Amino acid sequence: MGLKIIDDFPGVAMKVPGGSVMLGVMDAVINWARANSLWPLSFGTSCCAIEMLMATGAPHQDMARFGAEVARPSPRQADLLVVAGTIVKRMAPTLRTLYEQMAEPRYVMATGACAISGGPFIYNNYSVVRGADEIIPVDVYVPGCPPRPEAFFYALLTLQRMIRSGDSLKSRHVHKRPVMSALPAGITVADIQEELRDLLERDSAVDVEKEAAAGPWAGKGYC
Amino acid sequence: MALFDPKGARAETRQVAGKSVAVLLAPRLVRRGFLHDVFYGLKSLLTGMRVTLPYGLTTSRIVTRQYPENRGTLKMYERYRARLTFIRDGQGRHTCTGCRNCEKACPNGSIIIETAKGAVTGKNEVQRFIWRFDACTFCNLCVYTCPFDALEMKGDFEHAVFDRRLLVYNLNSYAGPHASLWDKVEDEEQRKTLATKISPYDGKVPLAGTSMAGCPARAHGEGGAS
Amino acid sequence: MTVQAYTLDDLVKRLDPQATEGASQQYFLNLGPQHPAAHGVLRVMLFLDGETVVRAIPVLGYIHRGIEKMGESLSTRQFIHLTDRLDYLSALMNNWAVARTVEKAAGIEVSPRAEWIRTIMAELQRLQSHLLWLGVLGMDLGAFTPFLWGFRDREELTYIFEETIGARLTMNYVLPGGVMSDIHPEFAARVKKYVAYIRPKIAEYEALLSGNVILEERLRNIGRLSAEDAVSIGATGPVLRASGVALDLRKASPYGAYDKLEFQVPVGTVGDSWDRYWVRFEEMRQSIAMIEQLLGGIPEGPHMSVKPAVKVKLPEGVHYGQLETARGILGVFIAAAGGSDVPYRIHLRSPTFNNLWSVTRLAPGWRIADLVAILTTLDLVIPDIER
Amino acid sequence: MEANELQEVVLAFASGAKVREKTDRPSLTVPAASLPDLLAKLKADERLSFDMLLDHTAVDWLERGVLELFYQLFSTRHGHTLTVSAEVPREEPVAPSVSGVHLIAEWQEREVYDMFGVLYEGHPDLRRLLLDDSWVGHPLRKDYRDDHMIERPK
Repeated sequence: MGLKIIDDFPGVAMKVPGGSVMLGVMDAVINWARANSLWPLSFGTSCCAIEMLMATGAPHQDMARFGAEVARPSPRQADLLVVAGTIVKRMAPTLRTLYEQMAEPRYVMATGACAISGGPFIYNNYSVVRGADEIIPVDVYVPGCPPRPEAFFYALLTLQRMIRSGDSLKSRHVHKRPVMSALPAGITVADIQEELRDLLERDSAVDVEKEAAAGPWAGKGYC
Repeated sequence: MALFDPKGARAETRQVAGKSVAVLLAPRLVRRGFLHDVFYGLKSLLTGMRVTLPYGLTTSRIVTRQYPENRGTLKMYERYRARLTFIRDGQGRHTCTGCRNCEKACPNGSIIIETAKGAVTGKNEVQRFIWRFDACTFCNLCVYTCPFDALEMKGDFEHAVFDRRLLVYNLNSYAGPHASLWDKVEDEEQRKTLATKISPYDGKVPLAGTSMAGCPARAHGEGGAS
Repeated sequence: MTVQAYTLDDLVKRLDPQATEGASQQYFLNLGPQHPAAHGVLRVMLFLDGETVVRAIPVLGYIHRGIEKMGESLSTRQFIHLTDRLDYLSALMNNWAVARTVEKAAGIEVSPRAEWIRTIMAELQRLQSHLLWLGVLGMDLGAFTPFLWGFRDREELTYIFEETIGARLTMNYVLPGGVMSDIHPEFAARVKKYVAYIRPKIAEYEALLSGNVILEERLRNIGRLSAEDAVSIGATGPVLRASGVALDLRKASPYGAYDKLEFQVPVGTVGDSWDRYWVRFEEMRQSIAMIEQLLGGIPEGPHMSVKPAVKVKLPEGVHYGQLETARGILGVFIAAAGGSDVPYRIHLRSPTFNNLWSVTRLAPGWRIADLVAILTTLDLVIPDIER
Repeated sequence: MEANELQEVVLAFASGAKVREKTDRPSLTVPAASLPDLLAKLKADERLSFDMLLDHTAVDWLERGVLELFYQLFSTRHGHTLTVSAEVPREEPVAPSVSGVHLIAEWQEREVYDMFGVLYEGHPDLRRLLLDDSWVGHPLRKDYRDDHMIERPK
């Protein structure tokens, strides 16, 4: 049942059912606009903030080339939350609050080892949260400690790619997370399918039949 | 004339912490009345503009690096540390003996090595060299302590993914002996059985949320919902 | 037991009547924990009368990462990479402080070449740190150009580090016994080129900022820290020197190659924001002068005297070492049980911890905008405070 | 002043003080009760003038059942250093506060209270410094464990 979906992921899972041409065009335009004007929330806690939010804004890297230079201090005006730095237990509720205050559509990028997994602070540590994804859903992970600004730009491009294929007007607030598209060269879906099937089914792929019966759009004739 | 004289710092010698130290005393700003302030303020603003204006007029001072347009020509410094890899010879063989020096040297347990006794060689062979890219801090201690020069840090940086589980790598592309053991096996038929191919995600990967030897399970739902 | 411990709520309850006494317009404001002008996750509780600060109470702990606890299960060589992440703007000097303490405890000799490399790297990093500070100061006071310029020139230094060390920010370069890798063959030439490049830029900053009337108005006489207070709170680095105490460990107890260098210690006269600004600004020039002197003679020799396979065992006892980072004295306290390379307890005395305390003294009486100027001239790095 | 000379001068000052062995700088162990007095005297004395409390921290000697408090003193005038240490029992750790002598001791003592649970008598504002008020336990004690901590696998 789930296999078919994983095979053709992400094309099948999120297709706008009923596919009107008008909506399709509007989807493309809106997603294009969203992807090219990501306003990051200036949320930096430690070392990554220097590289991710300050050095990228500076002349040598210049985030403005990606339409993302408008770093906002207010979550209400931002649509990209760059988790740059370690999140400790005391900061966790604040991060969650900030995320919830952001308007939809909102995207989260975890930069650096600390925000991905706790990084250097995994073992024998009483205070650090092991990864921002324990608190908020994360869209893009950027490994590095800290990642260099170019790595951040690559992540930004990756996120833009995701947004462009992302939300549609009909099924809103459902991000496509094209897990497979990030695979390194030479690796196919089949290589890790066996290993990841359970997790994939749970986290990333959508079972269309099941969703048709129980999902948020159940009974609306989409599936 | 000016409020602030940049060369007005006074040099003198002071006794501090039991030593005489050559110090430079900060110049102070002086105020000379309202009218003077008005004109000086105007002058200082114009000075600032005179400094910044040439930057707007000339394009020869552009310093911005044009990533991603320059992707084809962009070269990292050769020592730049961004990804751990095995050093391989021309035939794709590595020199890792599975001595676990790097595993012990790693400050945060990013390296997990599984070894087994080789059927032919009878020596310890690396089965899987698991490297947790998601936790690595690129401190270089693994490369630094490796006695066999089996590891190196590469400078490529384009690794952003949508799924954290894809950041757990197998560094070795085959499970089997290291390069010098390989040469000692003379029988052609035996050589063919020495190694089995594995992919970067082969075998049971220490995924987030699951537990395995050397990688404890992450407790879910502890830091908050979702 | 007679001793009573309080909570934050207790404090607020206790303070409230005092804080609002005589105030015509009473406000309470939380600056942070995520505020663009706080440079990190500092939270300052402000009791205000209109826009004037009556009382400022820093609340810490939003980036407390428990590094000292981790240090009890890591060897000192492994622990050094964690010190990168404290004061990440002077990461290399943090490395050096721990390495030096361990060397002193274990009696390890360091070659002159390694000391030379450490010294020039430390000065390059001090320059880099101050350049970032200058940019951030400009931004906090409402000028965007210094930010662009500071980062432009800082980035060139980053490339120099990248070439030799292989990392941009968190370097893990200095290890007990020397440095991790020898300098790149191009290093000296590149630094020479950079020095020639940065000298006129510093003059440009000066023309743009030091004489500027707005900057002057925002800094002069604001946040005066007397020499007596500065010593009593254990302030170090530019903050202490701006208050008129010329304590600089590079002069007071020279380490590395500093005893061979000639330089002056910039000192302030009254300890206001302006003095702190000027002291840091002048330190950049002094750093450049030192780098030039260092380029004159590179000693030959090995860059590392301890083999990677050797465990650096700490003798039993209590060891203390200190070093002047870009922000002041970093002290390393190691209690060792002996026979192991893992310390029984390791504690770091971070310079900004003490410097931050002065906010409680300096802020009252000034407006919020002045508080921002005070915070930025204190040059705080929050992870360094909370460790 | 030489290290030995300094140690002698200070020893004459402090009643009940002993020289602490195995340190790399002049070092004394004193009864905890005498700390504020001693530090004030060391600060006031012309020859010593230990005016800066560089560092204050504690070590949890689990086997001996004591917390040893360390005070690193520094003189900005003479440039010499001194370590003063005092022991308090682990079970009931109470020490007098020196925040009346050195301003920064207020925060340093709060940190030690936070991390080790040492209660300081006469402290103006004894609160946790780095951890949340609702935190249970004192993490830098050697026997501290919580659910969040994972041991590094061997």
